[in-house]
Amino acid sequence: MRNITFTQIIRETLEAELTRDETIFLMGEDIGVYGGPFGASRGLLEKFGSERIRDTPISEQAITGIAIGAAVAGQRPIIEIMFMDFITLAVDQMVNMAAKLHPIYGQNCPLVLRTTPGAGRGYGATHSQSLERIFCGIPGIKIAAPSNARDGSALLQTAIRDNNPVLFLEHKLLYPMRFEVDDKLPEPTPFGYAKITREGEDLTIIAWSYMSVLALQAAAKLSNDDIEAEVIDLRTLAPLDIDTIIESVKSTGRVMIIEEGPLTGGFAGEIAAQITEQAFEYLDYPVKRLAGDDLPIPSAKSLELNCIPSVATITKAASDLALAD
Amino acid sequence: MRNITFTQIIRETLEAELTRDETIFLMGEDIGVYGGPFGASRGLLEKFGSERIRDTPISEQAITGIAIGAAVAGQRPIIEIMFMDFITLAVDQMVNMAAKLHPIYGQNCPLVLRTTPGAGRGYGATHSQSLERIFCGIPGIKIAAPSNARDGSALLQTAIRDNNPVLFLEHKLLYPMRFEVDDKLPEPTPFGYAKITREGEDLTIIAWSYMSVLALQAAAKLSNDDIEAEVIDLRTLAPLDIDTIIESVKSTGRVMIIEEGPLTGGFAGEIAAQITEQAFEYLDYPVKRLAGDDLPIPSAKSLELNCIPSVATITKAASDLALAD
Amino acid sequence: MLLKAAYNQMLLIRYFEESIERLFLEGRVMGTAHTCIGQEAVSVGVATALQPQDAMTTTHRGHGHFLARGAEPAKAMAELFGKSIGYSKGRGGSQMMMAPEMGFYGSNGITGGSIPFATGIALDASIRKTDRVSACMFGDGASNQGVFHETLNMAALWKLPVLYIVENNGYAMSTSTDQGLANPCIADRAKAYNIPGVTINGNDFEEVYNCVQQYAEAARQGEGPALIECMTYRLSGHSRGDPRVYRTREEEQEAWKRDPVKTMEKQLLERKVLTAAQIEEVQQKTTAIIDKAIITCENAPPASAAEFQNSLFAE
Amino acid sequence: MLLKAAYNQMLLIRYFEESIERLFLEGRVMGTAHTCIGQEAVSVGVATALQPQDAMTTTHRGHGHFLARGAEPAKAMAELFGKSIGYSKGRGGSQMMMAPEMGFYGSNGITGGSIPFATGIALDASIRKTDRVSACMFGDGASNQGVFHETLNMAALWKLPVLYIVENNGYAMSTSTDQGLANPCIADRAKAYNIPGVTINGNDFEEVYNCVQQYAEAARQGEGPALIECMTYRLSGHSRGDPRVYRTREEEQEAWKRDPVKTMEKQLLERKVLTAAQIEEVQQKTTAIIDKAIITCENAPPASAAEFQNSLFAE
Ligand SMILES: Cc1ncc(C[n+]2csc(CCOP(=O)(O)OP(=O)(O)O)c2C)c(N)n1
Ligand SMILES: Cc1ncc(C[n+]2csc(CCOP(=O)(O)OP(=O)(O)O)c2C)c(N)n1
Ligand SMILES: [Mg+2]
Ligand SMILES: [Mg+2]
Repeated sequence: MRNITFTQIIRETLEAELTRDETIFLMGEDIGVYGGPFGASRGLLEKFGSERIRDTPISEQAITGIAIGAAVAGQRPIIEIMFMDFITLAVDQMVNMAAKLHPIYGQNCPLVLRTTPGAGRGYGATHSQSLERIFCGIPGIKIAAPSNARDGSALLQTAIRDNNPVLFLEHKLLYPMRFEVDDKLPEPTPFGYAKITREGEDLTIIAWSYMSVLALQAAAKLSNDDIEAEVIDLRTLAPLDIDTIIESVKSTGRVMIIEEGPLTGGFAGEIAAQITEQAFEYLDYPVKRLAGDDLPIPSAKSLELNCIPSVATITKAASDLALAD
Repeated sequence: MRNITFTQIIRETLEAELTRDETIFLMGEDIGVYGGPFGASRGLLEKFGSERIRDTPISEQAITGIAIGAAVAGQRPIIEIMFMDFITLAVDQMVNMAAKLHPIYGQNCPLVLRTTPGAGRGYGATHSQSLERIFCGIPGIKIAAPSNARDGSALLQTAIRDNNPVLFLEHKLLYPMRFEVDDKLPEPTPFGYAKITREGEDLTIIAWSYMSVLALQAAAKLSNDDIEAEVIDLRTLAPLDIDTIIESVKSTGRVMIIEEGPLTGGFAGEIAAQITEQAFEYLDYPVKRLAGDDLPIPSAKSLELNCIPSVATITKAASDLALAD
Repeated sequence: MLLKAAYNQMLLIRYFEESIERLFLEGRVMGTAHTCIGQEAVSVGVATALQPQDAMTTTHRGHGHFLARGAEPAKAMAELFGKSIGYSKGRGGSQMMMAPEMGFYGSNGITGGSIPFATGIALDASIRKTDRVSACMFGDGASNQGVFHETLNMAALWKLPVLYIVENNGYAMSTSTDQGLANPCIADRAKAYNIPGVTINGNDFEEVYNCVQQYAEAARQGEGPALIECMTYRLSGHSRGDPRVYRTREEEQEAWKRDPVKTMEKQLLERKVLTAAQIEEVQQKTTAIIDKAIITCENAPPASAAEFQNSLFAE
Repeated sequence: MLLKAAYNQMLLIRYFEESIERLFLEGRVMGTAHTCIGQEAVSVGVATALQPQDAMTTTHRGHGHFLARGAEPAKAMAELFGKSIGYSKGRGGSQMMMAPEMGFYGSNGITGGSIPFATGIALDASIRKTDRVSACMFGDGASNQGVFHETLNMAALWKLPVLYIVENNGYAMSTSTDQGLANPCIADRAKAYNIPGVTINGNDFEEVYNCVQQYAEAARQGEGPALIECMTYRLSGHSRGDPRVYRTREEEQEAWKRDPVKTMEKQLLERKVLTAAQIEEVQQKTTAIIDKAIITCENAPPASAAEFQNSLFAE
């Protein structure tokens, strides 16, 4: 076992995959000598050279489109869009090309788009958004959103080996976090399997990406008050492991979904709808959503963290739900 | 009263608004002499000249960005993105600029983005999508989705006079449809007010845009079987008139939401979640969603209409819900 | 022989496109299509200059390119009929067909969409060090998309083996190049990326063929991309039902005088490659091919719903 | 007088930026900022050439432009402190400030985002027929965004009064212009749109001032846009904590020899505009201004949560 950062395991995973399969290459802005804005690809340029660790101009649309073409031609590109806010520039390529390649054109498109969602660093409204919602409603794109180092590595390996376009979220607050992991990298984890990261019978809390970290912390606090929350870390949003969710909800009867992005129009609504459809008669209370405010993310520290769920607000909302009668 | 097409009333409304306020101008691809792909701006060039009916190169991103700048400077631009599939190219400008102007920069951005969603014409996977879902989760953008000529005009006027960015949907199957309307144009309708287009006590059917047309047709059929559906035409998705929905649901206890776009990650999920949150104890059955398949829209006529809700599937699903015990 | 084969192909494209227009008029096919009548010399010139391992991408107006690259007329046409034998099994329609096995990397409904895609194929070729060249076909209107700029810069930086072949047919839908381009010479845009840019007569098969061959060879030698502007004219409407209010009938008549198919026939006769009787024979054979394709399409089974339902993801 | 005022402003920018870097190091401000140390002559040259009715937009690296346009240092700095007195009431941060009342149309966190925005302001000017010119500041990296291409084409087509002023500081984050641009001369891109393109010394206030004034006048006369490439160097890191591994310390030392502030001071002395003592006086005054701004910020109330909660839509 060893104690390493999320950044470190992502870097090691990229290195291992690049070594394993020479059709894999990285492409993005400032990923070479700079190592990416959070250092996730630091050192890879020296090892694999500039053909496989390809610094690009600031051209998100072309980066994505070129990667898609290369993927169809037989490469396995991993592109990095520096902040998730900038995938807005890649939406056309992802929606109108990547997502259509298999169902319409009959082609494989083994592409991974790595990007960093999330607030918490005071970067302001165009560097802090959680925009997975844009792709959650587009059939043909898979979405992975790990919350810890082991899953980060295991899901990234799966993403890279998948023959479809995968959006891979590396929340910016995860990068510096440290985790206990095995000395060797984990095996790939299949997509579509949520993980119950804590068992409990009083209510179910569902989250993904960094919100899973907060959910676990909240669950620990709740436990001090004798409320035992079952925490489900989704790991992938598409495919969604609705079965694990439903099973848990059937046993707890109370469920809360945490989403960092704004409440309205997010993916929590989709999950809530599915739960209600499939486990209506098991629900003691309506599915609760705790999400970001319907506002952009402000830069001021004093405002920023108040706009999104925190351990405190999760704990409070979960406790209210668990204790309601 | 007179009987005119949706196209015709949109054209007349644009003409009236252009006449009323000279800071309004139209900008888009082939909107001038060509009159737009569906003829909605035909004749306006002759009347208002090329400064106010501005044909552009094929540059969706710049069209949107330039319009945003002009809006902040005091104009009231109306831009047309020919097919809704192409707003994917305008997502960055809408999300990172238009939606941030008021809450962050403190500026008004009176911009209307008109576009045509929807399948049914065999145009294929990149000319048939219903992508309002992309903007439903972005705070700061209003969305209007009329289903008939009167609302088309009334909501378009409101959109134009609003000081915020508005996404305005003109479903391509609506254009050739004829409607009975007053000789003079309606007054603007405030956003955020759904319309009960048919009263009934057996179940509530919620829809918007062209699906509202089908919902009414289905309701007429249901009535033949003595099932009285209350049909709610949302008219605007943002703001959403949840109050009218909740009131109806409280009286019917059964509710179905129709969405043309794919089931997963659509706006129906959001509505379902809100209904469940606010009217849980009134629901006899879980909120039902009837939506498009989780697939792109295929071009073959034989496949296309089977991938999205139809009068037949709406009638069947509604009947099942109403008769369930 | 080159000319004769080229003529065969040009005529096949012309008749194919004319038949599509007829089929629409008769209501026998649905959806949309954009015919390339008047632009056949570009399609055939480019395709003839390519080698089997090369790649080609196109746009919404791609029948000509695809046929020149070797598409079976019935399988292409079947997309408009929504039939299962189509290149996209009837799901794609005219704007979404692909056949990598013949080096055809797709028509594309998004104006400009093929530009980065073709470049990605060239990136693959450059990484694998194959001698494949990627020929990216697009229109004057597409050259105004931002992705054109982003992509040409990257391809030039990385010296990728890709040819950007713009068919300047004078119009993007209703928008003339004068209205759409601040500098109507698209080849001039090459300077921004330090790559060669040339403007040629796109109605002359041999001129297109020679030019593309030269730059394809250069690209194969590692000299990077080039921008080739082929001046031509869309004799047909933009898509079905286009009343062409944006241009005069006189202008069209002038353009018909430069009809590349007629020009080619004149050359064949002048150079004594074919006699008038032989030309007529080609015409009859081509008509038969098209007629047969239509019948094949009409008799083919419709697109399979069950198969489509399971198609979203690759294994 | 021009030079003296320019020097005051350049020094204000320099000290402002240095104070920001200090404040970050000391942990007194949070979030992110991008300082423009070494690029002050561009900011001041452009702003001095503009008239009060003119508009200016900038990027993530916009403090210099904003101060040169007349921003109050405390209100700009307050964005980094997250204080309510900031131009965006503390919500925006360094990358999202706007003050239309002083013709400043915003910093912008999206690389290239300001390009169409500035052009929209010019479109408004053209429609209203005011004599406003819009000055669009951006970096070499931003010139690779597709929207640059789309926008310049449209502005050129419509002859809008907008100046595209690119600060070529040699790097986009870690990416040198050689790595980012197939043709490192950005001014060459103007030819694609038939507009003037010039490359000038961005470290020389007077050269920037004269050039911008000339093209601003032309734009006011209806001659349309121009692309002005100002060669300069970012002496600071890209943003805080940048270890600058992508360039050598020697390269930086060479660049420091061309420091525009020092160059300006030399000129002032040589031309006897100011004495050494007077320069020192300016320095002291400027230090005092910055110190006062910091104190103002620290004492100001934090951004208001209640007000922000109600801010999503305009009336
Ligand atoms: C992104 C996008 N914008 C707009 C359209 C609509 N559209 C289809 S073809 C076309 C004109 C294209 O012009 P050009 O590139 O010159 O090709 P041509 O039709 O002349 O072959 C337009 C505007 C589209 N399909 N995609
Ligand atoms: C769309 C987008 N892509 C990437 C970034 C990240 N980023 C911020 S500044 C920058 C470099 C910009 O370079 P340049 O335009 O030369 O300006 P400079 O920093 O040199 O002033 C990058 C890549 C961004 N903010 N927006
Ligand atoms: Mg054209
Ligand atoms: Mg730079």
